[in-house]
Amino acid sequence: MASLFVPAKGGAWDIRVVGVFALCVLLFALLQLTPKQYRKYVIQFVTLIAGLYYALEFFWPISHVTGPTKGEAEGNFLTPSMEQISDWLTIIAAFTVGLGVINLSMVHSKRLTKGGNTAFNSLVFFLATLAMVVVGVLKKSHPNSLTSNLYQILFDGALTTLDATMFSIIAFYIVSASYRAFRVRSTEATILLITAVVVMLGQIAVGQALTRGIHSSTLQVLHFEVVRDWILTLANAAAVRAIGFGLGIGGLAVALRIWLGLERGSYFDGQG
Amino acid sequence: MSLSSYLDAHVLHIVPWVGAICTLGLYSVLYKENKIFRFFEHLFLGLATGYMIATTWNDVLLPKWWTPFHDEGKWWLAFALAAGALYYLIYSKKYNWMARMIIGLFLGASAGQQFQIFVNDVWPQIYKSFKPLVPHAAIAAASGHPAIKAVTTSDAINNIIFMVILLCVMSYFFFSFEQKNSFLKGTAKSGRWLMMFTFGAIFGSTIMARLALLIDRMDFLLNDFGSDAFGDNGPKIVLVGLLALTGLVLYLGLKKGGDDPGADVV
Amino acid sequence: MHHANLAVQLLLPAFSLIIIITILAARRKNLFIRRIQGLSAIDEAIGRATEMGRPMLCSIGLGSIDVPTLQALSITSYIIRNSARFNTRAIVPVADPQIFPVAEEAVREAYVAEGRPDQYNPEDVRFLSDRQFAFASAVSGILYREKVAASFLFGTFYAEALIFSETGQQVGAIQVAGTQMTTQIPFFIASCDYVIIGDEFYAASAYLSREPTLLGSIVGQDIVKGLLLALIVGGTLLVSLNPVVGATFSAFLKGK
Amino acid sequence: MVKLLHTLQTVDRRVLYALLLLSVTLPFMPTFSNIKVPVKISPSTQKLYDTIESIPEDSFIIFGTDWSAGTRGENGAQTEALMRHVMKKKLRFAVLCFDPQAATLTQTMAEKLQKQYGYSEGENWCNWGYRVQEQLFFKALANNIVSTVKADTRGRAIETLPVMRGVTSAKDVKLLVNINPTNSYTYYIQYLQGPYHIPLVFAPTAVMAPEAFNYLDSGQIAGMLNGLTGAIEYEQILNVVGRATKDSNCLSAAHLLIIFLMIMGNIAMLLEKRAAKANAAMHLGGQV
Repeated sequence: MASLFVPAKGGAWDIRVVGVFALCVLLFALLQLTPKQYRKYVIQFVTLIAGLYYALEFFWPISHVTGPTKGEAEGNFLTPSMEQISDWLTIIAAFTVGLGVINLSMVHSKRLTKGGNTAFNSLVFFLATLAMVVVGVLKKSHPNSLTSNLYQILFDGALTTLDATMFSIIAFYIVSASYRAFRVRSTEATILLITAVVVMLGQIAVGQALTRGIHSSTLQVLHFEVVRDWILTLANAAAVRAIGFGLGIGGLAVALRIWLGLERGSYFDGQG
Repeated sequence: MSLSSYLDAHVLHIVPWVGAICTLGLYSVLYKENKIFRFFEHLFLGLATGYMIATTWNDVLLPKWWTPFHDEGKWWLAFALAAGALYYLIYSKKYNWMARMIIGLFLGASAGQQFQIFVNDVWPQIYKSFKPLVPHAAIAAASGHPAIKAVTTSDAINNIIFMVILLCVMSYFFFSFEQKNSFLKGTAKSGRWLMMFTFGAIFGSTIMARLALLIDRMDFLLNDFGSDAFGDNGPKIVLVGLLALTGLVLYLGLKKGGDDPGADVV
Repeated sequence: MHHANLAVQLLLPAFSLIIIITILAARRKNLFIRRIQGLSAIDEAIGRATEMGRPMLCSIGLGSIDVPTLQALSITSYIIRNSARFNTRAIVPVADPQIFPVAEEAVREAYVAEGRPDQYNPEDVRFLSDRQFAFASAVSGILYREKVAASFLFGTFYAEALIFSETGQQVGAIQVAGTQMTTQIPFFIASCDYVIIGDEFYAASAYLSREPTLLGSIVGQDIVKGLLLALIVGGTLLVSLNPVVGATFSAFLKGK
Repeated sequence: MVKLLHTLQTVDRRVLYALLLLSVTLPFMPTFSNIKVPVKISPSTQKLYDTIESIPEDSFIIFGTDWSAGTRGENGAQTEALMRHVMKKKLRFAVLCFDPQAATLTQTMAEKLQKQYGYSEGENWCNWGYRVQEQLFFKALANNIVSTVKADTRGRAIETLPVMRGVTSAKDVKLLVNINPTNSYTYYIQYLQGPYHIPLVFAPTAVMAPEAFNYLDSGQIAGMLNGLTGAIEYEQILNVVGRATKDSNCLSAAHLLIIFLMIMGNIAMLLEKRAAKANAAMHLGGQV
């Protein structure tokens, strides 16, 4: 088996690659012969095997094994193949980028042909994409001052600035949201309001100055920054942890249902 | 002058200008959705798409696939291309189910990894929740167990509070039976209130991080861009410009009053 | 932890088995699930969009092929199946190229299941960007320009959560949100009409579809949660009453 | 009156945005930027200060920055504060980045500060620039700094730079500084701090700080700045007015604005409710 997978050059490489594709086409043709009502089980089988690999790798008792690339490592008989398998999955997943690009191109080329204002924006979209692809790829394959300058303008000048700006818009939204939502309409809203204000006062200089007057050592626990730390480390941690338990078990249940083909009433039912 | 030498000389001035224009362009959406915002939105989207394609090629496909496949002669990597091609069959009515096969492979893989995710996320939280509720002195290490820290009275009180919050919030998340029992009803309700306590705290503490981002943008506009574009007095010039712009927006906003249809329907 | 220790090897399969058994056992019985207010509001929101004749936005968040995103897709399929009956358009923005084909399939399947395959418009499942804030700006653009009447935000959200919900608020959309990212819940509470919290997110598909197998899964999850609670109470009593035995017990769970 | 109260409850969002913009830009004005409201120094910040203070003058340290424009608001202020202290203490440092943007951003910052502290590039500090693959890089660096780093960002061989005199391997590095918005600081712990017992000080964003407290407790991190607050505290210890102190005023102003708005909204709502009730009672009285 191992002797089969040796790198090849020139014509030998060509033949082998063509062979692989021919084999795949044959395989697909054979699979296509699967009667419609059984296709669902084929898909479920693939899902089961993929999940089983990761589950076994995790649960199987560990011993010291030697992997091809990792050297001495702790794991079981499946561990050495992990790196290679994750590389393969990464490669296969990378090909899906094309699907996203096709979808974007379809939407925007339709707008482009329609004309008008939307067409202009779609043109901007295409030009920006093209510029970034060309400069991004050239910067790696032909590193010189021109590509690196252009990259700096597109990446540092435009893209990361746009990122940071969109991110910072949240500051504006947080103000309007807190102004509108934090009203003492119900017990819940009141609790929300009070803790938010206390925590806010605890983290700014002016807020800390407000309670600096309290000197008595027993009452120092009332300093805003102390209260804030107490809320964030103790009360917050307990509630977040409790929510986390439910989420963890919920996630596990969904995973089990998908893995074992027990999901019903949605796409994952997998009618094939 | 060629483009190359022009850029060499000016790139450090072009970058802040581009940055400032992009910043103001996106901020224009704060007044209302408009043509300028739309332009920058599409520019953003285009650059991000281009970047996605370039990095997928540069960082994944080139080093992990094309180089070993084509340059190093590892011909069996052609199987990866064939497997990836299956995805594209979703557009075919006849072969659509084969795309589901490759999707199924990834669904299975992510489901199988969930055990490890569960253990990494949840498991440590279980034994870290074992907190002593009664004070005791420190216990020295012995065979079979490490040294155990002393528990003071205030530790014990904090631990009791921790436990009560944990149990109340957990009791809220039982779904399969009606919480008729008045004790259970009480714990579930207080669990909800305790969560609001947490959410208020998260909100309050996140505000700072978000404001820091805005302050940084202002710092960029005033100091980085201002000094570069207008020299030493740049920050002041930009500040005055920004304030004038803000005043204008404020004036327009007040003149219109609260009748903006989308705004703040309480 | 890269591999299971002894405690995990014993307890985790046991937990999984409980959930699997309750799923299999539930195929016949009629099971109860308590009311989850935010989820009951979904139909109201669909109704509003239908009445106004404007589209809905169903975001599945930023996640790739992972469990939370698949759960979000399953909630989304339910929403689309319900809206398909009223001929209401649903826009599904996608942020990850790998989840994109899955989302496309799931949405088409939802229309097919309701007998309306012709209503499926491939351009409404829209890949926008895998870059967090480029995606956020594009979703904002959709919310503004399509005058969305109902916005459903289920899935993995980070900081952009507030951008979506505030923009939705500005255009007057009725908004229902739920995420497993606890840190974003407060922002949804501040600007959405209904928010589901914590693992209400994972109970949602059972609640909405009332499929016996899913309801069975909820029972199993409750049992496991009960066991976990008992384990924590037991461990706490142990470290309180006998610190040495307690420390040994935590060390067993922790592994080496 | 009721109408005014109602208006107060439903102020146009753009007015709120404008007020916020005012509150974060006005403190940049020279008149306001000298106001200093003292903050309480947290133990983790104090520890960081003490650690740097304990390093002998003229020691060589690695100054790792791994942030980009996205988190500049927090990490930028931290970098500036820490760099000031390092320059004040006359330590020799090399900038090391695992983020491409960090290399240029840190370079600009160092160039700006160096005049104030009499530093010059090549003499007292240098920039090793952007590197990839922390594990491999650190492993190689620990054994031989010159052959691993080779050249600085200006392409000069580092063995020719005066700042690198007497520095050959990890043993010659006296301190590690890392300003990092992600959890890749653990590589510093795994490959340098742990094996060679070089003290590591760390500056994360506020979001990442809770996780890092574990390492602080266990002593693997010798001191930590918690987000922007940490940077503000640090400038106060150093007694300088830098970026963080200016930011502190902006933060205080914006926080106070938000709290004020929350209170106003609530008062208006309660008053309106009361007025509506009184109105209804009057109305009811008329009917009966």
